[in-house]
Amino acid sequence: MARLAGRRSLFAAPVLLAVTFGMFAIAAASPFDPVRAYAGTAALGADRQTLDRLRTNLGVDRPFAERWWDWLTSALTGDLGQSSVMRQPVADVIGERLLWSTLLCTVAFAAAVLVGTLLGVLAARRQGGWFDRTVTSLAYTLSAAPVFWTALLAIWLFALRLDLLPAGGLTDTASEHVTPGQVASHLVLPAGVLAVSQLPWFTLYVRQGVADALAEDPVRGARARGLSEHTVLLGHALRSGLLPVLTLIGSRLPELITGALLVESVFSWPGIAAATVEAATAVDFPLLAALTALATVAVLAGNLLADLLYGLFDPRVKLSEM
Amino acid sequence: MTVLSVRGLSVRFLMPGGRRVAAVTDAHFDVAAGECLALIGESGCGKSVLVSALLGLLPANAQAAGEARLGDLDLLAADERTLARTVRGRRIGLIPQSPAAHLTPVRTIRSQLQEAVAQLTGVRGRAALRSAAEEAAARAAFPADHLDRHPHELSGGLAQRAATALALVGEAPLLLADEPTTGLDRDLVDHTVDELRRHVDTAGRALLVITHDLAAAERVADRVAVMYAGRIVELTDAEAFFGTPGPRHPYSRGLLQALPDRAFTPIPGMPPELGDLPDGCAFATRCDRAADTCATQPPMTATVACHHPYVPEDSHA
Amino acid sequence: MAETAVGPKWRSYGTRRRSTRTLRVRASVTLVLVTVLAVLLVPPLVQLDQQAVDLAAKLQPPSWAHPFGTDDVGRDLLLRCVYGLRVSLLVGVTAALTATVIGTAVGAAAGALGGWADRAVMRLVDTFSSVPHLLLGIFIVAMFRPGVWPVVVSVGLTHWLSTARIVRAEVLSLRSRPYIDAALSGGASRLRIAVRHLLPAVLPQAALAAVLMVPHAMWHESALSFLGLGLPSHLASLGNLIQNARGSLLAGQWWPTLYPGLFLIVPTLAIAGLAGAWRERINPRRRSELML
Amino acid sequence: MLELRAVTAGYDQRAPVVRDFSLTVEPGEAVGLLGPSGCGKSTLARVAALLHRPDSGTLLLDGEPVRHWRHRAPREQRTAFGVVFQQPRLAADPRLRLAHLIAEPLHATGRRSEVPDRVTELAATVGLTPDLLTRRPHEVSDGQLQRACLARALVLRPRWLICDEMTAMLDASTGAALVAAVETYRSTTGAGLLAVGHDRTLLNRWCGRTVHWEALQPPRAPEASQGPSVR
Amino acid sequence: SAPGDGSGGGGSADSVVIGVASEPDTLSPLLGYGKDGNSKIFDGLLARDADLKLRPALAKALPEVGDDGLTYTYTLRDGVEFSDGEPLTAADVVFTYETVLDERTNNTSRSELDAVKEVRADGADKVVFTLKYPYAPFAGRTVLPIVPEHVAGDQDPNTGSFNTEPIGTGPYVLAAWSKGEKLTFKANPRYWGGAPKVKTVTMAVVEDDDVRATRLRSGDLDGAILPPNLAAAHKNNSGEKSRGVRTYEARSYDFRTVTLPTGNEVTGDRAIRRALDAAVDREAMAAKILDGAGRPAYGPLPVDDPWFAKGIERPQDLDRAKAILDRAGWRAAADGVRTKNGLRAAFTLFYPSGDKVRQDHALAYASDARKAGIDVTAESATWEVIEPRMKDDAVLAGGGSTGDPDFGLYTLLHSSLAGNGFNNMGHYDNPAVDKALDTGRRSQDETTRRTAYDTLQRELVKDPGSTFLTHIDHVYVLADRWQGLTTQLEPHEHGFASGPWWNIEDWRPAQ
Ligand SMILES: Nc1ncnc2c1ncn2[C@@H]1O[C@H](COP(=O)(O)OP(=O)(O)OP(=O)(O)O)[C@@H](O)[C@H]1O
Ligand SMILES: Nc1ncnc2c1ncn2[C@@H]1O[C@H](COP(=O)(O)OP(=O)(O)OP(=O)(O)O)[C@@H](O)[C@H]1O
Ligand SMILES: [Mg+2]
Ligand SMILES: [Mg+2]
Repeated sequence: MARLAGRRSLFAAPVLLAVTFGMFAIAAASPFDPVRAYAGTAALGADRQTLDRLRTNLGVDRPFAERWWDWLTSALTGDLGQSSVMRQPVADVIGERLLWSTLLCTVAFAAAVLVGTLLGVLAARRQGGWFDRTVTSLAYTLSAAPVFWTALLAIWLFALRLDLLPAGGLTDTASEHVTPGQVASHLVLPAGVLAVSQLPWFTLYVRQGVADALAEDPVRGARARGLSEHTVLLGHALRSGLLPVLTLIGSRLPELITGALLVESVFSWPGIAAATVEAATAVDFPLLAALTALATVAVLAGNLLADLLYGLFDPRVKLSEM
Repeated sequence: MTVLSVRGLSVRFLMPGGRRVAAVTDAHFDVAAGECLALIGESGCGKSVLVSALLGLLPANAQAAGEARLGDLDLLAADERTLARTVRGRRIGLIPQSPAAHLTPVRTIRSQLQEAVAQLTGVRGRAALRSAAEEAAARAAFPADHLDRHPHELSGGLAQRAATALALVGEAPLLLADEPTTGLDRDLVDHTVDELRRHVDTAGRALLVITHDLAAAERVADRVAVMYAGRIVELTDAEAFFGTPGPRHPYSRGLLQALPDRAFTPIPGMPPELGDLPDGCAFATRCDRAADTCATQPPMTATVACHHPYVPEDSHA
Repeated sequence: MAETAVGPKWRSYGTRRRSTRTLRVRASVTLVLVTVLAVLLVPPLVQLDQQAVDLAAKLQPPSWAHPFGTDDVGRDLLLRCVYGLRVSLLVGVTAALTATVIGTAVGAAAGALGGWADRAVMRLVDTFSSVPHLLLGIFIVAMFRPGVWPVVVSVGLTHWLSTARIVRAEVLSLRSRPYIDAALSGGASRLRIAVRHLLPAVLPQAALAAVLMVPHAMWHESALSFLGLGLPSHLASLGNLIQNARGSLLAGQWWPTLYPGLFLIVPTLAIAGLAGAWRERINPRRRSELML
Repeated sequence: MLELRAVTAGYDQRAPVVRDFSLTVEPGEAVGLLGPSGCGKSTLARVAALLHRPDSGTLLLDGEPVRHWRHRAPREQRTAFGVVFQQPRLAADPRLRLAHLIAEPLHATGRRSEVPDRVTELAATVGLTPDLLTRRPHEVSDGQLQRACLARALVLRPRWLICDEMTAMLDASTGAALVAAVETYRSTTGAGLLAVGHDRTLLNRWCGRTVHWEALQPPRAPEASQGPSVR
Repeated sequence: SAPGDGSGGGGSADSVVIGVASEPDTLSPLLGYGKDGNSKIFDGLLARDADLKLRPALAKALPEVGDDGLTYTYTLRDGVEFSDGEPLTAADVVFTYETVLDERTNNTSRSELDAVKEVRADGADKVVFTLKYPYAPFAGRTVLPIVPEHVAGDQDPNTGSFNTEPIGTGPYVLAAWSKGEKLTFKANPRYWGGAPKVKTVTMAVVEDDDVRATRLRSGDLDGAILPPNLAAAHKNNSGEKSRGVRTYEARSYDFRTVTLPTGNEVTGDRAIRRALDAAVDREAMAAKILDGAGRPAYGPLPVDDPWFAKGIERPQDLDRAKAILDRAGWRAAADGVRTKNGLRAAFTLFYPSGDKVRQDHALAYASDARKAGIDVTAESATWEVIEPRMKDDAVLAGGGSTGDPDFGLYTLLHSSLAGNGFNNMGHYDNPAVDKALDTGRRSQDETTRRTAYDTLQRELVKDPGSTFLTHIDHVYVLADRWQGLTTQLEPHEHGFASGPWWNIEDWRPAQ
């Protein structure tokens, strides 16, 4: 286990290099214009000289490989560079926002995994029953629902109709201090929406895994032993059908980040994901590189976790072979 | 006192295209408290299906008919809830055939044992569970140092012992053992069989054991039931069956003759297709005593269902 | 053989489920057929301009003239839904199939080969999945002119990763089963083991991924379109229609949202229904329980 | 000739299951291997069939040392062995009908044309009725499945047969029938047989030579004891 | 906590929460923040009142103009302090302007100060601007916010912390900025104009229109800018929160137009241009696309503008359009699209993707054009795609600047700026218009300028280089807790500095 983790960490370095380099390359090849992005709406009234001057000042006409190398060398010394869209050092951008994104994603993901699993198990219990059919239809529907839609509906329902939860922001808009209580109540909707957007995958995979396992001999054995339905479902069927779910834990992370991208902007959540799209379309290399590096680390860690969990939950998968 | 009383139990499997497989047909037998009934018969004759039917574990394309009384409960009519909550494990224990396939592959034997102990007995607390599980393992001669293994890391015999241990946990009044001795060497077979016998003897429990190991059957059984093509064709005392005068049904005789320590010759012919059984005696095509009367179904007399059973005098013929 | 004179009373286990299942499968098949027919036949048969703006007929509720009502520049919603479904299905189904085929192939290959090849492939997968899909999508699409194929490519090329991982995990667990030993001993090559023994076992997982991917790809398309990178935002695609209708919903007009939403969800459910039925068919136990 | 020389094998380098084991099977010879449960017989059988790489020791196949195992073993070597596994439930792909299960090795080795004949012939040999051939593993009894597995092992006409507790789950008559089938096969083809089991009577009756596990392997150190704790 | 109580929704008059669509990139005027005034944290030398008239702010009075309009002299107000307590001096003003003009400063609107040759302090309280050429509307540029040299002077203006921690002389100070969520402003007790009555102003960043509308309805926000249809819906529904809200429709210079590039054979043809101008139904667009919150645009200047040339209003006239085309030799072909010498009257109209209003304008335009026999294909794209094609393909553009006609019109129409960045996108080239623009820019005389811009507008009707479609009203919804709120005539950019809160420091609670 430790060996696998160690080997993976070694692998992380080349992957990070490849990903950031790739990011620089793709961004450079994309038609996005960093100068236009920097100038924002003002660019639409700007004349050629101004744009040219900005181009020189921002140093965006240098070859991307060179800029990547510069970024890399200074990043290794701890200087992540200056974000041009945010007009701030990248380290500050990340420092200010990372916590909130992490909070949002963690809560949402945990909720998605737990609730998704629970629903999946309950649905699998009586395949074809009304509960199963409701849950699966709902799951497919939700998987078809764009995140911004669910977000809007959630605001409409919980903030407007029921007046239960605040509609956005990290704290009450008029409040000046960040208190845990406020953050908690403001977290419910965005995290809920993000969770709901991830839920269908977990629910449906768990349902499928559990339903298949329920038909197999081991469950028959467990039933024959007189174990309670509860234990049979959770301790045997779910445990046997857990592999895809564990995989999802690792491989849904990118989707989660993509979802966070949208949720954060809809709910004015001051997180880092919303900055990602901006960084991308603005070809803000330093910020983009730092964000992708972050995402890469998250994804690598997630996948490593998933792989480790395989070994833990399915002894037939040999960690030494991965 | 009868623990289990089976009357007219039949099981059919519905197959695509309207075909039916008559896995068990019209089985009648009782198992009394403190008694061990051995069920033997050719492979594929319906023994395991019979056991599954008793536990309500048949697949969805099966149909069952008849009656199987466990005390005042009709096992065939009982709903899944009753079976799951009060019958399985608690009133009827099962040692399944192919035990390795019936263990949850992703969990260690210890955790499965402890779980069973926790659910079926009053034992609570980590340490108590642990020792109870180890004790249960020991009863089935499952080595303690293998408790932390997963099913796929066990040899066939070890898996068999694990399954036996699991089935003994619930101290159920009726134990159904489907081939409890496969994969075990002679010493272990004896150990297991003795353990089962002790289990029966202690509290007036009953045992229905299915086995191909006739030596083991001889050692443990009070009575023997022989099944052929889904029907019980002979039901008699073990002593009479294994000793003198010996079995009366021609099939039973053939079976005994096939033992390696006897003639070691198989009964000629193919086993019948359960989807397409003849109207009369299913064994007739393979029977050297068959006659025209065999085209009708022989009724079950006191111990045997055959138109031309061996009578005791014949036994030395 | 003769049943006993007094016919025994059979207690059956799962027949009721079977009949409702038939009903569901039929409904799914019908819906999928209707969808396909509508998508193929309506545009050539109904020679109406789905782009025709009629400001005077803005946001009219459903009526005989416009069964689904009109949108906020007075275009007929029924017509636009059908056109939208056409585009979205093309995008959704092709992208989902691309993603699933790549994912399954890569995952099965990695898992079946194991060792060095597996590690290399999985690190590649890690690398790919490190970049948020939307970003990768944005860049891929941005390199081409707006249109259907860039979207398909971008969605297809970014969404095979989780399928690959799921399939590989399953394969890793399957490949030490005794029946693989038996196949080896029967002379099967790696490829044959992968294709004949491992792949069938992971197909349900792959199918589920594919079904989930269809609507996901459809909305991914609209997210890209929204950023100006997918289809032109006035072109009818279900994603665009729903996207455009948001404001109207808050202003109290439900029809521009409801109908495209139904057009998105109903085919998805139908496809899911078919996939579910197929899954039951390839699962040996379910199959015999349902007497298929 | 199939020769195991000082084979050490297991699942953990530190605690091998089979240690320093040597055994020779001549072509046409039937060797019974008798040993207590859990001692490592099945492991050894898998080593002999090239399905499990031993930690040390050599396996000589017709005098040639075997270098590769599992996937890497050349197909001719792998298919020289017909293996009947101890647990038929686990050794059968749950998705294949029995007919296909039996024919699978023919398909895998590209001998498709022989399929119908071989399957019918073998089904009769092992006593499988035609309707069973259309069923999938979970629709037949364990014994019926084991018969199909024997048919599968025979289908490529292997030079070596390895039967791991083949008759353990068969009734006496069926067991005797299968043993007879194997013996017929052996006598017509001159194949060698390694039959693993713990039924002394059966092995003595079946095999020309019966060897005891303890006799072939030095006694174990106490801490590595694999036997039951209760004897 | 329920959103109703903690937030501004409860209705105390000394705090307000406003939802805006975007967040400023920077709060440093050196990079362009608040360049048109109303920046709240800062003041310029001058400011604009409700009618957009210039009035003194940090300067004591309007500037003295000398040397034929080449020097502007401002005298600073006494006793003005920055919010950190330091006094304002002429050096701060000079520093501000010099930094903005510095080539190395990444200020995008530097060209607006193109006319400035030199800025110098004349004593502690006088600042003198010397211009390169007479520039009549120059005073309007000096609403540029002034930053303190003692704070910003030591920093790199592009990256320094002043960008996020600004200090100014304005009525408010920045209390907190949670990026992506909100900015909180507190009343500046040192404000030279007297401490504002509204003590806390929160600008909540809510990108999405629909979300903003919902949050406004839920009482989370006191005010917000909304698209007209959502504002209308809000008005109908506002009863549910049992509190008064008012809707403000601010007239604006914000026009939507279709550029008709000279380089394109079809759109370059004056007959086509005039036919299109006659064929479009501006009334319908204003009524339906803008839900009434806007008016037809007959030229770049809105009808409400004092500089608007009276009498150029013209209704849709399809017959005239057809007649013009017929006369010019564009003949209707079988598919209904006219051709001339084998050239189809067809062109592509780009609109920036994601902009619903422009999309609808583009579709309606295409639809109207089609009726006159001109085939316009609407296509969406990002600005990156549009930019290189602006000289050949039509673009649904928008724009409009307040203050002086020169600000918006010169860059929009002058032929010398054709294709220069986003200036004069369609390469419009009309000597009469150029001449009018130059006159308007140079002359100090009010009547001369008025005549020049009048001529220009009529010239644009004769040779429409682009089809002006609508001027958009900016619609705001705001809780009704203050009295006497007004809106200015607004420029193209809006939301943060414009809106009923343009003079929030002057708000007084309603009784
Ligand atoms: N699901 C099923 N569908 C159809 N037929 C089945 C099914 N399960 C079992 N059968 C058939 O029912 C018959 C009885 O099977 P069962 O497993 O009871 O045999 P058995 O007596 O236990 O044999 P063995 O000694 O080999 O275990 C067999 O012929 C088998 O083919
Ligand atoms: N995959 C595995 N991983 C780890 N240990 C294993 C594995 N398979 C078997 N073992 C262990 O190796 C030992 C020998 O197993 P093997 O199956 O060879 O025994 P066997 O002689 O065939 O016994 P039996 O007669 O009970 O089948 C046992 O202790 C078993 O627990
Ligand atoms: Mg059986
Ligand atoms: Mg074994």
